[in-house]
Amino acid sequence: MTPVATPFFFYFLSALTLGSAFLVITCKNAVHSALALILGLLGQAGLYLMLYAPFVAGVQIMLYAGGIMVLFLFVIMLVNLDRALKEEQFSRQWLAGCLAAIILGALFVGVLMRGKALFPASSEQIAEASNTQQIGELLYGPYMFAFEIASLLLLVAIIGAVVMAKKRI
Amino acid sequence: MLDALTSYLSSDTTPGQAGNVLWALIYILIVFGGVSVAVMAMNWLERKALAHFQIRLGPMRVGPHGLLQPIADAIKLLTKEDIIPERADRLVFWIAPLIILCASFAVYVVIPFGPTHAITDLNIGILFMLGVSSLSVLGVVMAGWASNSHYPLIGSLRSSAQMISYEVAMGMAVVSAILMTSLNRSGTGTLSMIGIVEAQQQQQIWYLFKFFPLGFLAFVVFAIAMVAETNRAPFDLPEAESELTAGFHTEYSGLRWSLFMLGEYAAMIAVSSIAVTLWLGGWLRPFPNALTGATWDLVFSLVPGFSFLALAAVAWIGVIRMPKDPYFRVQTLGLAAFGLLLGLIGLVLFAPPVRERIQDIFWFTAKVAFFMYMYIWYRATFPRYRFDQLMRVGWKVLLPISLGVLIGTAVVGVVF
Amino acid sequence: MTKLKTRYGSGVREASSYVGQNCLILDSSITHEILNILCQEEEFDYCVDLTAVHYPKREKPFDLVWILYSFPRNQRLRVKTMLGEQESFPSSVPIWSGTNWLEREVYDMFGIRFDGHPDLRRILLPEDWKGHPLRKDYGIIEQDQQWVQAHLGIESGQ
Amino acid sequence: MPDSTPFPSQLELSQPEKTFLDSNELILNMGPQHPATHGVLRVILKLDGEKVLGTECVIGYLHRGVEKIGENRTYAMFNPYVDRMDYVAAVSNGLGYCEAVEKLLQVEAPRRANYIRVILTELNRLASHMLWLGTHALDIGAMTPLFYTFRDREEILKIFEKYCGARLTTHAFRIGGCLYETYDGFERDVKKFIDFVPPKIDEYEELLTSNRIWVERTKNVGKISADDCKALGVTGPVLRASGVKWDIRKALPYAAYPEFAFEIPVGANGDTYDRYLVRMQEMRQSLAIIRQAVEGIPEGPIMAKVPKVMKPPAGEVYHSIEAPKGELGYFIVSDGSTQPYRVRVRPPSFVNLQALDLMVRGQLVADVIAVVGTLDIVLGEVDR
Repeated sequence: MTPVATPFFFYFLSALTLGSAFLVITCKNAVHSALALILGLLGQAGLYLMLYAPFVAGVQIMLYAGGIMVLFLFVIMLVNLDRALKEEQFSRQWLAGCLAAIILGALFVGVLMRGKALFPASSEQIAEASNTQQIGELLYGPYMFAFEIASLLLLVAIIGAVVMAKKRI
Repeated sequence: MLDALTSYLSSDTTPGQAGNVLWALIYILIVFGGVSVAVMAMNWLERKALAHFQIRLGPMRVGPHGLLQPIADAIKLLTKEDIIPERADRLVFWIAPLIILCASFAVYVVIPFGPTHAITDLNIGILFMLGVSSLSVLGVVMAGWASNSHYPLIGSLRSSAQMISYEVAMGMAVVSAILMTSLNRSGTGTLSMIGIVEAQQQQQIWYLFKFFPLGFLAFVVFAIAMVAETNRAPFDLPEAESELTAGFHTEYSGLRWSLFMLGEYAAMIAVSSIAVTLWLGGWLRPFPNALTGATWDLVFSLVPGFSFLALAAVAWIGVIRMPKDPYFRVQTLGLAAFGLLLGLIGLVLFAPPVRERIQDIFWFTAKVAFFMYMYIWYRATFPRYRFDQLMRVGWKVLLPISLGVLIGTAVVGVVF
Repeated sequence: MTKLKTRYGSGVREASSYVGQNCLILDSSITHEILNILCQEEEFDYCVDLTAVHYPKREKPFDLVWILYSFPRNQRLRVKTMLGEQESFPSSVPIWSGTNWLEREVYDMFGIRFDGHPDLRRILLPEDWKGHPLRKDYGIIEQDQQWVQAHLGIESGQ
Repeated sequence: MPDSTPFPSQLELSQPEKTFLDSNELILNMGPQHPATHGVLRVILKLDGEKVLGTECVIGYLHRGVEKIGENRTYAMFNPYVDRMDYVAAVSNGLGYCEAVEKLLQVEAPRRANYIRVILTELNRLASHMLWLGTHALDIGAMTPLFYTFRDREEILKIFEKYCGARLTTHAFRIGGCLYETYDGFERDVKKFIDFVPPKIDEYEELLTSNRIWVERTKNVGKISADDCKALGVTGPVLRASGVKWDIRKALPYAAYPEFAFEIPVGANGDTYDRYLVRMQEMRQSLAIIRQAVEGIPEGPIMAKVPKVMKPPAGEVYHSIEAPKGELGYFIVSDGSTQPYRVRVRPPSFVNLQALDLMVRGQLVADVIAVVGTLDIVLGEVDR
């Protein structure tokens, strides 16, 4: 597949992601925040596509935008929003927040300055068509242990959630 | 310019893969236009078929046998007052139908109507389809919430719970079909929609019959889950008319409501296309493995033309049976013209160059049409499930079956 | 019936039978007790109906009428008692839970109050309606004009 | 989203302020404009998720003061009004009223009149049950039976129309007998009909009785025990489905019913499925009664000697019949004048509707629909 108008799409998707991320924290209505978050996640999926990682993009859409965010919305809608609206949006933690933002920003700047040297030289071009297969081979090959640990963790979380929910019935 | 147009025709890839923007646009227009027409036809067909199931006639007034009814409906919906409830969340209320519409139309980007008749062929095709169609849940949830009313809220909660639950079983069934592709001679599997059909061609078997009964079971699970996924009877709880008036779109009217309907029918066609692609051999004609040879190819390539001629004949029988009263003259003429149109299409389909390129689309459409008819049939026959029963079917019946099929497919695939 | 008469003496005013239907006219003070006995001991386990009749000229203007039925005996019995204008009557919901709405209807239509009723509100007419339509002094075309004006926004419902 | 209009009620609908996460109780207002409440019934549901914590019926939207009208009309003039209560079983209503007044007048309808009455009333029971089946199935989501039952009910209405000129509110009977002699071919029409219907009933049963979804939707839904039925005064098919073999046609017979052999179908569990089966059986039993009646219809007068101006002697009478919905009773007090002093209608729908709360507590919203349908209420009769 030949890429079309790459710089345009890159800046467009980045702006979309950043803009919606900003909306997430500024929207007064929690549902609007969640919707902005979905937009952000979709923008991210587009960025993954541009990185020649279609599988990750697909999973991003399916799991984050289609699955997890629906649950988010679910919870937000069941919660009484009227009170949330009355609450002060920016609480007194803004100092700590600023601090965290500065540290994170410093980290980013540092990474940018040191440049490519920080990353392993993995940028051998992966053939687009076999992308999915390679992810599969990596997950079930060298990273098998991490993969299994993650799935076990999720299983525990599921069981925990069921137990907690059952108590209330 | 003209060269660019015609040179593509002789190539054998999809416009998306060829990077041919112009043809991609043309394909998008054709596909989306075709889907819209199909939705209208489906609308008419559903009303007619359902009516005949129920010893009624259905629409008879607008055009001969109500053929123009969908157009009349469309005009009515477009000119209807568009009401937004006063305390609704206007922005979300406005976006929700668009999301559903976009989600169900975006899926068509990867649906292969033939080896080259797709807008594009993504190598994550099936993943893309599942992902994008799962986005329509968002629209449902938003519509229910934004209406600021109890019935839509309950409807949307039901709907999203239902869609998420059935997506799991559906995904498992799809994965078991994808596993089958990896067992072809080349040794690697594929997620591409075209690749899946080609794998079936190579293995010379529809996945419906592969590893019998595993493929069949997976297909059945998918066929049930897809009805639930599109909120159709007997899983139409979100829109359960007798309980929740109209579920999540209770407060919608006019254009916005019609967008929901358009989205729903488009989604029905889309999931049926997935089922056809994965299990029924996509665009492949019946018996490509057994009945081979030039003669059989010719015979099967003539079927589209003949079936259109048969439709034309039915229309002409209708013309003959019309009352001779002058009051019915316009209707009779209309039906005659319609029959003539069908006949002409049939004749065009006999022309060799058209025949070659069109027959894939025909077989694909015919298989999808079978599913569409099943949808109507379900609706006429079954009572509605209750919510807890629906969840039970989803989680306790379909999910275990599909998991078992998945494991079984893997085991059988490795062993044999 | 004779058994009841001996037990309660003058409280049982009259035990009669008209066109084959048994009727028991009781003093209002003992009616509730006898209803209880009828249900518990005499197996009148089904209260078919409870209604009232208004006789404005009488000293005690209301007749309360219970129609009882006994499944084991296959027998119907009517129990009547008289009630004054302002008098209330103990609710029979504890005896037959089905009299709940019937008592509400009697309250709605006649204005007779039932003590101990779990939810004594109007049932057929709106809650803020004035007047009790089945009383004889309530005319056939009479209605609560104020209510009509307030809720329907029209001058008159006539 | 709490409801803004406070209304006093047993459900304590005016909720206390909810905390941030504790908003799991939902008040849902079902009706009076709702496709599944069969008219203008309004049910306020208190829900926990989809589970029903309590219900409250708000009725009276169709209140026309039938009892008050009765006090201001002569006995004969009030007769057409009763048809407007249970308008899907108008013939039964008329039968009950006519028989009650006949008792008050101490006259008896002639035998032939009683046979005609039985035939029409049973036809009406069939029509009522068919209408019930169609709408009940539609509520549960099966659309198709509705059209089938309406097709077959049409045949009954045609017979009514031929007999008395009206299809729905027939006013078929008069005090003292019937006004109209049967039309030519009445017996042929009725016989044709009772041969025509059994395969149709089989057709309904084929669609529903063993349909898995139907069974799952109705089995163990809206259960009510026989004792609860008796205490609440619930009668008709609902009572019989709980296992009580009680039918006024057998227990306290009226009209010509003692002369016919028929069964009282009973259920065992008192759930929606049993009520469905009981009604289906009742339809077949009604056909058996009609067959016996139309085959043995005697010759003779159809009207007893009734004075033109009816002045029943002072007294009171309660008479009830087995209407399709349950016990339909008339309590009439006469003061010797031409108008009844008091007419009380004992409406089966009204009393049966009381059981709704008991039957749906702890079940799901969808079950409320099923139970409202299975109670077979007609709002014209509930509100009168």
